[in-house]
Amino acid sequence: MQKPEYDAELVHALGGAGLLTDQKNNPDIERLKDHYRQMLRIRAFESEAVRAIADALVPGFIHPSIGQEAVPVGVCAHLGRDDLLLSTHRGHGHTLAKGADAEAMMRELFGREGGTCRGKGGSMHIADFSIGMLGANGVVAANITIAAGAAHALKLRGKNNVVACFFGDGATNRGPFLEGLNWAKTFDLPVLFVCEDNQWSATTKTSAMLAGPGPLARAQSFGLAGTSINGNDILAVDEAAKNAVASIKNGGGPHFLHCRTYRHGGHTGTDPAAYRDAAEAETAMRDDPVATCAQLLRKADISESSIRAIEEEATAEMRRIKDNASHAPWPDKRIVYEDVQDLGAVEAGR
Amino acid sequence: MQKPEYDAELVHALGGAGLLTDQKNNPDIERLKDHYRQMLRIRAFESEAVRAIADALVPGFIHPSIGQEAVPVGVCAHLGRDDLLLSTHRGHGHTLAKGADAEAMMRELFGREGGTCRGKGGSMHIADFSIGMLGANGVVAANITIAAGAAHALKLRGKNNVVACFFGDGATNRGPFLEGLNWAKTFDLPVLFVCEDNQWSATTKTSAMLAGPGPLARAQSFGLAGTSINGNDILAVDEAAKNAVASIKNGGGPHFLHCRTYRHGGHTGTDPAAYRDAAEAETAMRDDPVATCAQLLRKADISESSIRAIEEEATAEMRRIKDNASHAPWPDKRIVYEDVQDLGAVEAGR
Amino acid sequence: MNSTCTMTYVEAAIAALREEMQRDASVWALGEDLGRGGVFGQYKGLQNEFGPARIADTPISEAAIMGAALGAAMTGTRPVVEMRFSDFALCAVDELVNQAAKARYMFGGQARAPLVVREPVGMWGYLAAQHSQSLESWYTHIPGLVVLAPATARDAKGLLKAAIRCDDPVVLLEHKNLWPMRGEVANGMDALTPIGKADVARSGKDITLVSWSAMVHECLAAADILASEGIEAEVIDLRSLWPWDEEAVFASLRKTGRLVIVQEAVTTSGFGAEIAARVAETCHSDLKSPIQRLGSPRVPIPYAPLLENELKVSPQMITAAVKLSVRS
Amino acid sequence: MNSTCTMTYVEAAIAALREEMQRDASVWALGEDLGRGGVFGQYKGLQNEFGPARIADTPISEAAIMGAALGAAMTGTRPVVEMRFSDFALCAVDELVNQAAKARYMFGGQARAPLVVREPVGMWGYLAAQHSQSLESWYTHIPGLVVLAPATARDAKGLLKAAIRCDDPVVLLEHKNLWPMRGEVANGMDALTPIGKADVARSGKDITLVSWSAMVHECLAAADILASEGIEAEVIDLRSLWPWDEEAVFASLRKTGRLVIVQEAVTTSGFGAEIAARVAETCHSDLKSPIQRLGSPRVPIPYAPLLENELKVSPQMITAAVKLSVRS
Ligand SMILES: Cc1ncc(C[n+]2csc(CCOP(=O)(O)OP(=O)(O)O)c2C)c(N)n1
Ligand SMILES: Cc1ncc(C[n+]2csc(CCOP(=O)(O)OP(=O)(O)O)c2C)c(N)n1
Ligand SMILES: [Mg+2]
Ligand SMILES: [Mg+2]
Repeated sequence: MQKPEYDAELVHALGGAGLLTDQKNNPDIERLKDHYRQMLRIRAFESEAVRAIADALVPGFIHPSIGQEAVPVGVCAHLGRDDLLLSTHRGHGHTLAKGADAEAMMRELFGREGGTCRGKGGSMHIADFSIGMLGANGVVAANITIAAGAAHALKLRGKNNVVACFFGDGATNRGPFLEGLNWAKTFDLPVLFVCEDNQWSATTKTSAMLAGPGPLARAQSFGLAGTSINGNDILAVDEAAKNAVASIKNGGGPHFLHCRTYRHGGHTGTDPAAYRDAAEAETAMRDDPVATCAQLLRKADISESSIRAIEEEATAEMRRIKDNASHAPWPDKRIVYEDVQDLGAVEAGR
Repeated sequence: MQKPEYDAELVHALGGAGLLTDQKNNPDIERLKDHYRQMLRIRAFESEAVRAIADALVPGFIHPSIGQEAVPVGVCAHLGRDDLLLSTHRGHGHTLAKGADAEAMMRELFGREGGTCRGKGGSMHIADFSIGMLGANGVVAANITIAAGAAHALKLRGKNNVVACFFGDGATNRGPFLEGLNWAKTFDLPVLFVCEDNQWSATTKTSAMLAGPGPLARAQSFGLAGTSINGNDILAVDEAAKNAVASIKNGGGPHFLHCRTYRHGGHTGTDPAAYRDAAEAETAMRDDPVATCAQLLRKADISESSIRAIEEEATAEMRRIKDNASHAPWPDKRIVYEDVQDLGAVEAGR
Repeated sequence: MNSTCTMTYVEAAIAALREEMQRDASVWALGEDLGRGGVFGQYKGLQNEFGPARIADTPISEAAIMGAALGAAMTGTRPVVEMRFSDFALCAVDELVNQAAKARYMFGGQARAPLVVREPVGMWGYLAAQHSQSLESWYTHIPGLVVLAPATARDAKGLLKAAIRCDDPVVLLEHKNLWPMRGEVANGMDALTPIGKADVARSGKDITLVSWSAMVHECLAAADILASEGIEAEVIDLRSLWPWDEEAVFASLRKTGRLVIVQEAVTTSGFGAEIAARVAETCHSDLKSPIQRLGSPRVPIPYAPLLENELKVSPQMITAAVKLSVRS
Repeated sequence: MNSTCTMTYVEAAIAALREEMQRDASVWALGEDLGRGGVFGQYKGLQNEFGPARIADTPISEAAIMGAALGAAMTGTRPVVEMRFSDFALCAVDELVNQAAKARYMFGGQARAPLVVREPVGMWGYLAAQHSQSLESWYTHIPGLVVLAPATARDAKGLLKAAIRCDDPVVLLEHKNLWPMRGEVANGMDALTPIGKADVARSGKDITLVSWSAMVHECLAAADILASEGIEAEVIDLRSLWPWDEEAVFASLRKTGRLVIVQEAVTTSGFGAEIAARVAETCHSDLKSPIQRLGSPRVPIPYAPLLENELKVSPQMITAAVKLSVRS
């Protein structure tokens, strides 16, 4: 089972009026700089988090998304505060791109007071409901039906918002993928399904376990419109997400974006990915979304120093945040009994 | 969402060398008579079972397959005793066509001694392992992954048999449908998936709940080869099953048959199906597999009396069986504690 | 507002959903075939009244039904999930147990999941092993879930209403044998049955029978027989299994000193075990004789009536257990 | 054949599977990432040795993993199913509980489902609510399932071997904290741990501590402390939860008259409740003081170490419970 090669025409399949090409030739510089900044913030956040593992600051697992930053940044550029987002175990990028407070996130990873989830969730359950980020998820594909339901509620409540639901290529082998997509289409719900295809399912190559032409074909067989794009090309993602969100908001029903990308590191922050073919990794990492974006900035005549400034700012921000978070107090242990349920919760104590 | 109309060409898509047309013009009479006999046996069995409800002989639910008989008969004509079969709640037809003892089945429906499952299963769990019929199932779509596993074992054990797995159109909305088909294709297993599309999911029209082009497109998106046929045409089923089983046995991997048919009665034996559009039902029932087969026999110059003789024989057989079963003894109630498990079973008594 | 009327358990359930849907536009129901009234008629007429968006037919997709309900519950609606048979809820356990039950906690209190999962439970109609189970003890074991099991028409209404208004996920177990049972039901929009409070269905001084759901009626039948023999059994209908009314049980035991727990579910690791354990821990010195539990043996549910019957607790088994207790 | 050697729990588990696969060609294992050795290294080297058909990597399809295992078990093979984390088994409950557990019974004895479901359980590595659960009591409630929970390297090997040879579906709970623990392990192809037999991990006359899985070691630690204070605790490692060795517990109780049950799982409706209930029913007059259960409060498992720690039973909590019992 081979993945189909990237078909540039698909990028335009959604009826985008040549905007991508326009952007490539004549990009909106401020927008591009912003994308670059957001991607670097994600990369810097995760780089600090990975370093923090060695400092024994991260009690649990983290799943870095380094190499995949263009997808959340390009998609979230089209989401407003009242649009919703559901994520996976690999969720820092989505959470940051949706606008969450990075220090609260780092505190959550460190299990400290002031974490987004009071230290109860950690990386795999990071969430910020105040900005519509309804949670990472420790169970592969479980967020898909939940996202459909969130969109169901939006429709029932007469809202004109969308729900973005991110998941991996491996997730398309789980039943809830079928059930959630069929649900969204049957009830004509405003969901943007974003498959981040990084070619890997933990330590197994997804192509060895996924039969048929791939995630997009599956989505299409459930009646969803969709596109397959180079997920490492921030302009391609920006463009495709723009069209998809517009289509959804115009009542076009759920939409599917298949974003081809690559996970630069291992499955978790401590996995050296030694099982991976070195040549595969090397080739794939040449198409780095951050480097590609920097190239676009250069092409648009942005100076090396301006580009470096953006990088340095992101790095400094996240270094400061890591430092702050590492000095944050531990949560009061009595909160362990809070947030269980209203009824029968107190009695649960011992 | 409309169902695509019947595309006669699809019947040949599997590469059958015009056999169907051959059969239509010049059918193997004995084979056709046999099909007719088997279809009528199923219809007579279920008609007696439905009548037995009124006689208070059937304690639980039965789900008749009247109107759908051509599918099991046409498929099972290509299965040997060592080929396996997994069925659904609507499983009498499959069980009879695979060769089970009709009286043991009726006894099972009546909860009597000598039932296929000792009276412990009833209609929804009817099974006869001695002929490779590995069970009906009370949970929609649950048999799909089990069938994939049975085929997995065949492959591991180096057998050249196939597993036939029957399920309804509604079942294609459940996650195990995706997981089971992807599994079968990924591991290249000998499974013939047969979707009996009777247009209904219990009392809901499936088309209202199933997004996209339909079951076959879904199967194809998981990489399976497949065909959509008129499931009320015994020759079409016979032909398609023949080709499918041959392809599987030649190492072609799992195959999908989408059989368009119609459930003549209600969802259960006591459901009058009053919710159904009368015109829809009338039109659909005009394409009755039994009547169509009788027409073919007539065309082949079989006499009315010969045709009637087959009917009468089937009816008489099942009447006798119902009568026998209704006089069969009840099971010894002590068997309730048997067949639980080897360890810890005795202790379960009270 | 203290008026009552007589209706069946199923009518009471319909009335409860209707009233809550009238009262709160964010309440809606979803499940297979609801437009036809549901398998047991427990949604009869409601789709006509509220339309197909609020009484929503769904695909045969239990995982999506439960997952979508959670998503919709976290974002401003109050879904009532119909599982058709409690057994099919086993197709959606990740969604209920890993997701809905834990959402509020995992996200540090940011989420609320006010959904109700309706599960018709129990042996009924001879439907065998996959259509007859009672798995309430599972849900009581899961932090974050509220678990309710009405035994009467009054509580079918009062607990469904309370469940819908609850801000946390509730599993509501409705016994299939009870749908046609009539009873007095309180009128009034706010006639809720309080969650966590047991009902003393019959008072007595000699022994305490603790039960819930359909088995309450077997206990009452047994109590009638026992009364004719001079033994006054107190019958406690727990109604809520989580939170459950320990105090009501303990108080009764202080009076009677004897306890028989009666459930339809498999005895081993059933909820009766939790009750027995709490009583053993807490009321050891009040006990005049050993606690007894009655329930199903650890056997899947067979089809044939006479086999299924073997698994059921009968009033005779209850009276026998009571006499054993009273005599020892 | 009575020789032993020292190895870790994970090495013992690998050895067990290797031996059974050598012995019986119908044994195979399936699960995600097994070719890399499994999340905890419990399949290390086996794919090289037996090939990818018998140590099979699978799609992320828990329902299919379990369902396929059942199909393959009913047709002449003995699958060993890896669930990665016990929590993910909740994606395959229909397949295990409605299908595998009931197949033999529903089909009137025609089917056998000799499969082993391996579920790494418990709090480990601070993985929060969806990667840390212990749901053994659920499985003990389901007719047709055998439930095992080895606490030592010896039983990690002996019970996995016994599970593979068992003709019925077995849920084998391996505690993540135990993988590196060393112990004496019996050599020999047929050195099985008998299913249904408890182990007296330490004998004592003053009180009985009943436990299983990782908590056995907390009980042993508590017993050490207690011994230094003159209290001799008997520690019973159940090993099998279904069938479980009632006789071993009852016999100990007849000697000590006092019982503390220790589990990692949520106390409410945990398996400890079943033990407590059976003891209360059967050994009422042997009890010199009330039974006590120690376990997790009914709270989802939080991420931060200091919060997670709040849920865990410590040797100090055990000694406190013992002293309360001995003094009353
Ligand atoms: C239901 C379930 N099965 C298995 C796992 C273990 N697991 C965590 S991430 C992962 C790989 C997921 O692959 P993919 O969906 O492609 O996402 P990616 O990690 O590549 O972002 C697996 C198998 C899980 N969390 N949930
Ligand atoms: C998981 C599950 N959900 C719901 C049901 C209830 N149910 C039994 S049959 C049926 C309809 C199935 O439709 P289809 O798959 O098309 O099969 P058909 O009945 O038409 O043969 C439903 C919803 C069930 N048995 N299992
Ligand atoms: Mg991936
Ligand atoms: Mg159908």
